[in-house]
Amino acid sequence: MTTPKRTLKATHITMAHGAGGKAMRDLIEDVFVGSFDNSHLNALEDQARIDLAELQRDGNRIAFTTDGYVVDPIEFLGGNIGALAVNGTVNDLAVSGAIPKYLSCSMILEEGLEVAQLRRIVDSMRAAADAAGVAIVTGDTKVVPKGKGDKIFISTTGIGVIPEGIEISASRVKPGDKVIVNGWVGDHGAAILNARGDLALDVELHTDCQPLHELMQVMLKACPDLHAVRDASRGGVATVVNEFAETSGVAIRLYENAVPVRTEVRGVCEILGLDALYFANEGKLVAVVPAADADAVLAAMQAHPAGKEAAIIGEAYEGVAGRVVVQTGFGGERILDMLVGEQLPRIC
Amino acid sequence: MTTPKRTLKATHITMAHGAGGKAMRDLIEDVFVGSFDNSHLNALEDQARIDLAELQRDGNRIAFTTDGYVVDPIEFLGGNIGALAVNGTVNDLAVSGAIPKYLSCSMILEEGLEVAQLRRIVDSMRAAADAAGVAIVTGDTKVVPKGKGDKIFISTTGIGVIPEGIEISASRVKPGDKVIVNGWVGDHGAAILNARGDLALDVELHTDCQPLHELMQVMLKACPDLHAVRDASRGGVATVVNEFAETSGVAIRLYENAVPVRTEVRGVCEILGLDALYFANEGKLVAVVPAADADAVLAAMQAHPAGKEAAIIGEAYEGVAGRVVVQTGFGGERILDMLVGEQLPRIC
Amino acid sequence: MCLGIPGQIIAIVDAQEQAGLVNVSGVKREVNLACVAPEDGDWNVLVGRWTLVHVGFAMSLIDEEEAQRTLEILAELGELQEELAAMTNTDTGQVSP
Amino acid sequence: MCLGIPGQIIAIVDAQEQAGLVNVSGVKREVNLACVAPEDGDWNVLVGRWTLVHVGFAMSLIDEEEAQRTLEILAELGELQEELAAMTNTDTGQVSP
Amino acid sequence: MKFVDEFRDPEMAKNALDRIHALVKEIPKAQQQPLQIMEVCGGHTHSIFRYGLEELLPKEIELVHGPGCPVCVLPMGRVDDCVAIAEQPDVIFTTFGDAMRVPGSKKSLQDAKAAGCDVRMVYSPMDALNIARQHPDKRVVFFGLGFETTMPSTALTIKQAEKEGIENFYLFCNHVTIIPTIKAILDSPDMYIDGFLGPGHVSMVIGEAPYRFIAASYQRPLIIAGFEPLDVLQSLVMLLEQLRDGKAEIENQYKRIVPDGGNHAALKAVGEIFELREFFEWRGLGSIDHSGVQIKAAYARFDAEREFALPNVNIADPKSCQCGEVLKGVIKPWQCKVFGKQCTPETPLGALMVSTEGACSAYYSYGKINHQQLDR
Amino acid sequence: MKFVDEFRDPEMAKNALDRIHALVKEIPKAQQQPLQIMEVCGGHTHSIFRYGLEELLPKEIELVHGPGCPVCVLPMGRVDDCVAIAEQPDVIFTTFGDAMRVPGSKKSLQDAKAAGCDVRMVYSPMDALNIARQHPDKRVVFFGLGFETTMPSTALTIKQAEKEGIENFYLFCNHVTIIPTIKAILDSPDMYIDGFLGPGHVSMVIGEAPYRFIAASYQRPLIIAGFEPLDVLQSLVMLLEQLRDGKAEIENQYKRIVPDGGNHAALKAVGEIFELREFFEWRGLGSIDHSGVQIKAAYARFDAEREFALPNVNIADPKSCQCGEVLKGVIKPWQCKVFGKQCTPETPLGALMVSTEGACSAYYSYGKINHQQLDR
Ligand code: SF4
Ligand code: SF4
Ligand SMILES: [Mg+2]
Ligand SMILES: [Mg+2]
Ligand SMILES: [Mg+2]
Ligand SMILES: [Mg+2]
Ligand SMILES: [Mg+2]
Ligand SMILES: [Mg+2]
Ligand SMILES: [Mg+2]
Ligand SMILES: [Mg+2]
Ligand SMILES: [Mg+2]
Ligand SMILES: [Mg+2]
Repeated sequence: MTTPKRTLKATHITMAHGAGGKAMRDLIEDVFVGSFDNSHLNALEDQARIDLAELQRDGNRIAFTTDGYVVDPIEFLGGNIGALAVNGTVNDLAVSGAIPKYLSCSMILEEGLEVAQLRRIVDSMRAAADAAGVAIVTGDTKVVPKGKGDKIFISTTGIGVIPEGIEISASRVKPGDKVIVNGWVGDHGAAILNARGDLALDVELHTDCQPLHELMQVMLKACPDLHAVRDASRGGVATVVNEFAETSGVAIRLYENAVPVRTEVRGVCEILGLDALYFANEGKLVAVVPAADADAVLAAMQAHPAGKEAAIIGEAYEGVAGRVVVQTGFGGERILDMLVGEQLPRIC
Repeated sequence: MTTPKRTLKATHITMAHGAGGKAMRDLIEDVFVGSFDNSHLNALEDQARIDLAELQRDGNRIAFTTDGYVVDPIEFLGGNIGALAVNGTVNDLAVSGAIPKYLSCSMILEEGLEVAQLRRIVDSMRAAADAAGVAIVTGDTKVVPKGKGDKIFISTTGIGVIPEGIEISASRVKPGDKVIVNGWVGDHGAAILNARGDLALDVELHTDCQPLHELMQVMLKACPDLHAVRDASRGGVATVVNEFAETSGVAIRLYENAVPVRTEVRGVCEILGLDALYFANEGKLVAVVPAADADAVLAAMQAHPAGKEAAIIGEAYEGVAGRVVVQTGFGGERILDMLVGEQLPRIC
Repeated sequence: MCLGIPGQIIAIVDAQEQAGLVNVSGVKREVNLACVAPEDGDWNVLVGRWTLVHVGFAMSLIDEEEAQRTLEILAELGELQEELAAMTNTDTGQVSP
Repeated sequence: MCLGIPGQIIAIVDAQEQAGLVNVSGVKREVNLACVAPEDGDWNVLVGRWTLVHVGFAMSLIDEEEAQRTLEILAELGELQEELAAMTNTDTGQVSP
Repeated sequence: MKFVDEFRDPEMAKNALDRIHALVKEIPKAQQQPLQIMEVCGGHTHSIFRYGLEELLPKEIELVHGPGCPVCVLPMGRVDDCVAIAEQPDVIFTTFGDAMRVPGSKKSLQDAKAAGCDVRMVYSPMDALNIARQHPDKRVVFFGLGFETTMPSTALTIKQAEKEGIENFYLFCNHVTIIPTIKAILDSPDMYIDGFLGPGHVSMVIGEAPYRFIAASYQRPLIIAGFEPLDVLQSLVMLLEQLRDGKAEIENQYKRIVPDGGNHAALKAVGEIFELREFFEWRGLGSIDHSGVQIKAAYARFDAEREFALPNVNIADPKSCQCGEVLKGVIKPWQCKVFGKQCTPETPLGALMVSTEGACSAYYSYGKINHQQLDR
Repeated sequence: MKFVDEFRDPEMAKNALDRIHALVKEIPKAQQQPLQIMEVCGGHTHSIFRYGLEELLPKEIELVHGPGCPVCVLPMGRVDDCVAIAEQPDVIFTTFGDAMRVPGSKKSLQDAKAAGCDVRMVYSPMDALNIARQHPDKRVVFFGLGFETTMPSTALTIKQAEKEGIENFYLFCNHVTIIPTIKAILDSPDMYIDGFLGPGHVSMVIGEAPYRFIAASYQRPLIIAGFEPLDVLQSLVMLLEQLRDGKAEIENQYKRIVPDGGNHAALKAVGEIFELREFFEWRGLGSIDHSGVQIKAAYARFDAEREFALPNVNIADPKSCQCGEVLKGVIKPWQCKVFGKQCTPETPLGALMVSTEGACSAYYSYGKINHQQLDR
């Protein structure tokens, strides 16, 4: 480029920052390109261009996934919406066995957003991208009028490469398979409830937001034939397990006492009458593995920082197709259905 | 899948439709999967999986692009936000010379959105995708509380394949090159201003929303060495031409009288004191071609329905790098800068 | 100051409220007609008339004859100038820019 | 009905407003102490006490001795049951499910 | 968690269960037909299903799920009133999360929120009052709901509003009282209950005395019971022992929380703010005399029923809905004609399918799996 | 477009330009130093740059861009008042788009909007009144801005509000009058203007008479000029002919729009609602006597200045800013110390850099390219 790099002087986002003109260029070049900084993005073309030959070195299929991030508040203990947006999409790639490669990022900013806060979020995205070994190579920014958005929404889309021979699918769960989770369940959901402040709770709870691509590779090494893996984000572990049971046409039993839940998360659940199995996680996956490999996979996971507290929490069995039950400490069972409506705090 | 396809009975979107549970499954399976309907999406995995070998048949590079769509109102004469979201991303792929292949779609819905309206929008997306020969293979849906969004925001991300040998770039404009636009300028911007209703104007103006991938292939046939092409969406023709001049370090002159502007669009501009060169378009591209090929490209464009009113509207020249001027009918010149702030209707 | 644009009055929307509809290049907008109110109260005489529109008000009825006269003067200016230029060129060889 | 959960009073936030802070499993929340107000007005005696919290109100101070007693009864129940079971088994060979 | 985990101990539970299995054998009547034991309180219903207790109990015990879920017994017309209030443009309507999804005749509060009403979930009525403080330009209405357990908190919140002179806070009072309801059940000709598990948290407020008529006049035993699984099991043991011994007494299993005399401060606050209504409409049960409370005249300015013109129409429940019979224990949830068909947690016809304390919802979600012959 | 396209004809423009080039040769004074011709009205400034006319004019003509842009002359303190009104929680502040970006001492209206104030752009004051009708619970304030052209529309809107009995509509009146301003320029010791292009649309309201003192007392010619390029060029021809002939008359080039007597109905409405202020503060020009109007006592209830407690502080322009000198024509925009450096359309220090009618913005965006030695 022939002109010097632009700088953004504004302290708050205005409609002009989405209008296509100079203010928008300042925003894009200073904040986004300035932080993400890679040759694809720096070219400021309407599209990144990626060599197919390069992708083919890692596998024979692309994994392609997208997620929108609308969390409120946008900053909280242990992370912010930017870190979520990168790790979330990295994880949706990773759980297919793919090696995450490239991300795109579509930002919808609300007029009035503080630029300093935006910079913090963008810097977190960069840091998360670096940690996951991905580059944010193309993007878009829109500004909506005050009151027509909620500070910032981010949609990230990811491309990864799936190595040949890996076939992870929600449809491959077999009776006898073991269900493994890589650690504490529900931290993120409880941390957000707390951070939101409506319920005036006060607890030192961090989001569990973390990338899972390395952990996945470790698991694949222990068992190349992982049957099903999904990150337990919105809807929590209960939802993923239900999806598995339904898609594979099996029944799944969770052992309530085996599910790792932090004391503080239990506290939040008891106070509000909620169930941590439905809480969102941002760094947790649920894997279904052949029973014979379960211990090896578990050991491999526990040896990795992202899986230290991993636990076998259940098993698939031949039963009513799609049914998930929880075995309580007393040997009783209850159905763990998919969430109906939202989880609402209750008093009775 | 072992269970029957779900149906969405709700008439309006509630928070439950974004909560990860049954209501969300109903929404996704009935509305999105029901309409987009392709094997990648139907698998309901967290990521689509695309064979690299298949992509390689069409070229040696992937084009990868994303855009967010936040238009208000979401339905207007000639289209809706769904058609924009597909065509916009198809066009961002197409202008690189790529053959558009796959789209992802991240929806952010506002609580209270009418389901019937959502279905219309989704059906438009499907129709636009079919017309452009792309499949929407992965997606995500979030719901934000009433008043924290604006009915619907859509972020689409596209993957296309660029045939070997094509090198279209904003940096390749050379003095002497001709600037071509494929038709009426400013229709979309004026149509939206009108549809919004704040200004109480009433004019029969349709968006120009259309896919440009075929037109691009026609143009490439007439001139495989197109220098620069960009769709003139937000910020309009003025912005694209400024980007070209700046990135290539040349000056560009537009001939004011040569720019095709509909009478009604002129009317809107005159009433509100606005400039159609800054109005958004959703089916217009600006191409910079070697002078020797300009007539051939123009003729090829005019022979295609998406380029019937194409016109040569300017030329690049050796001048102050990055400067764009408009030659008025009297031979006078004025600078056509990038937009500062938003275009605001003015009375003086 | 004061952006104003000619438009044609195409309908009286509400005589009571002095509201009319103008058409500017195919764009319709309701305007207030109070400043161009006909003396005899017969609003219909305005339909078809051209007016200068400013901030949603019809501010002046356009005098079509005067418009024509102005254009004629401009045309004459051209003729006059051509004659003068011919003379000047003969005199000094100077060309106007 | 009426979700209630034991928490420990860890501070008096504002005696005037009868506001205290309870800790439930590491989660702190301000609660109203009016229903467990000490008779002599010395709020500090509440600090350290366990209370049943319902909709942000401390509704009852937990009687730790009674809690202990209940657990003892439950334990005895176990012993008693084992004895009985032993007898029953001997008698009829029936096993409890 | 102290005072929680001890009462969820599986080993002890096994002992208690063994004891229960042994005890029923000693009750001759139970050998003819199952004992009908009503847990009055929805909290017990929830615990029973949450911990899978029902399927561990002997077949000689049939649990009857009582009317003690304030959300479940809310008549449709009252939800319509809530919606009508919430639809006022200057109103912030605050409610416990439980009530959000209860169907009115046209809309639930959740639907009203989606349609643009400012409906907010709160954890405490004090949080609602705080919203009133923060929005002096709005009328903030709190949807007061619940039995005696919740009444004191609402009463104390009104007293606080009075003390601070807050003028934009209103209570839409739907508090109900438990005693007349138990009496109505005991007087009902179409059912027979052998004994009761009494509501632990209501009792912590009202104490033991109000239940005495059950033993004295109706010769039925009642055990004031806590909500942890061991509490429930121990209470059953106590109840079975009475039945075995032919006794009918009021006993307190939940002594750690429930003082014999109840909570004086709480009752005082309730008495200051509320007075009995002549009658109150219950979903499925019809009108029950003196079963609800209203705000006293001295606090009328906080009364949403006076502030707002309410439709207050008596809306009949949908014909197909058998909530009343379930609430009275006449039929089991799964015997309702629409259970699991038209009526599911996703599309509840009755409130019993909404609250996780509702018997229908509990059966649908947690139910003894073998009971459910439903294809879902 | 009828009445537009004819007056943009390039061929005719070429003729008019040739005539202008010929005429200046006939004016001896112009051979010594350029003629100083002021277009009073920002609309002319805009046309001149929009159509690239300036660079087509002979060097013997120097255009001086006058103070006739109501946005440009708005003092900072007035913008602060706007923001103070907009910041009231129950206010919807309505304005023409032009005023959105004018800097106040802390915030522009656009900044206030971004910070959450309900600031809305309207095309017409009648649209603002309509918003008041739709939001009876809000106070809707219209930011009245402009010279005599715009005054009648505001006056008629107030009359309409009165007629309908609308009680939540207010005018923040910042209308200014052109004649005292021209007089102030003529009286200014540091400048000399040879002739004026008069404001066409102001004249359509006030007519020809008010300008007569310019010819009579100051011996300067003034041509009431239209805004299309041919209007401007023809007006210049008329002006140059007067200067060549040593005349000083008021002429009307814009007869199709401007009746000699102005618009009676418009003036009547203005007279009914407004009265002259003793003085009004102009950005860069200081206070000018009788140069603004205010709402008459009979309509005081529509007056935002009475309804709202306004800071109304006299804020000095930034020291580095030379807007006043540019407005008076003492310096050219590009001679301002901060032009194109600290002061750009993206970061305007003065209002002249905001409005596309502002001379600085016009030069920056459309300026004779050769004038600009700026590195941007
Ligand atoms: S299934 Fe539905 S309608 Fe039937 S009793 Fe239960 S809640 Fe009422
Ligand atoms: S450059 Fe800026 S500060 Fe200087 S006169 Fe122009 S507007 Fe005023
Ligand atoms: Mg996804
Ligand atoms: Mg995800
Ligand atoms: Mg996922
Ligand atoms: Mg973009
Ligand atoms: Mg917001
Ligand atoms: Mg893009
Ligand atoms: Mg685009
Ligand atoms: Mg583009
Ligand atoms: Mg998703
Ligand atoms: Mg909205």
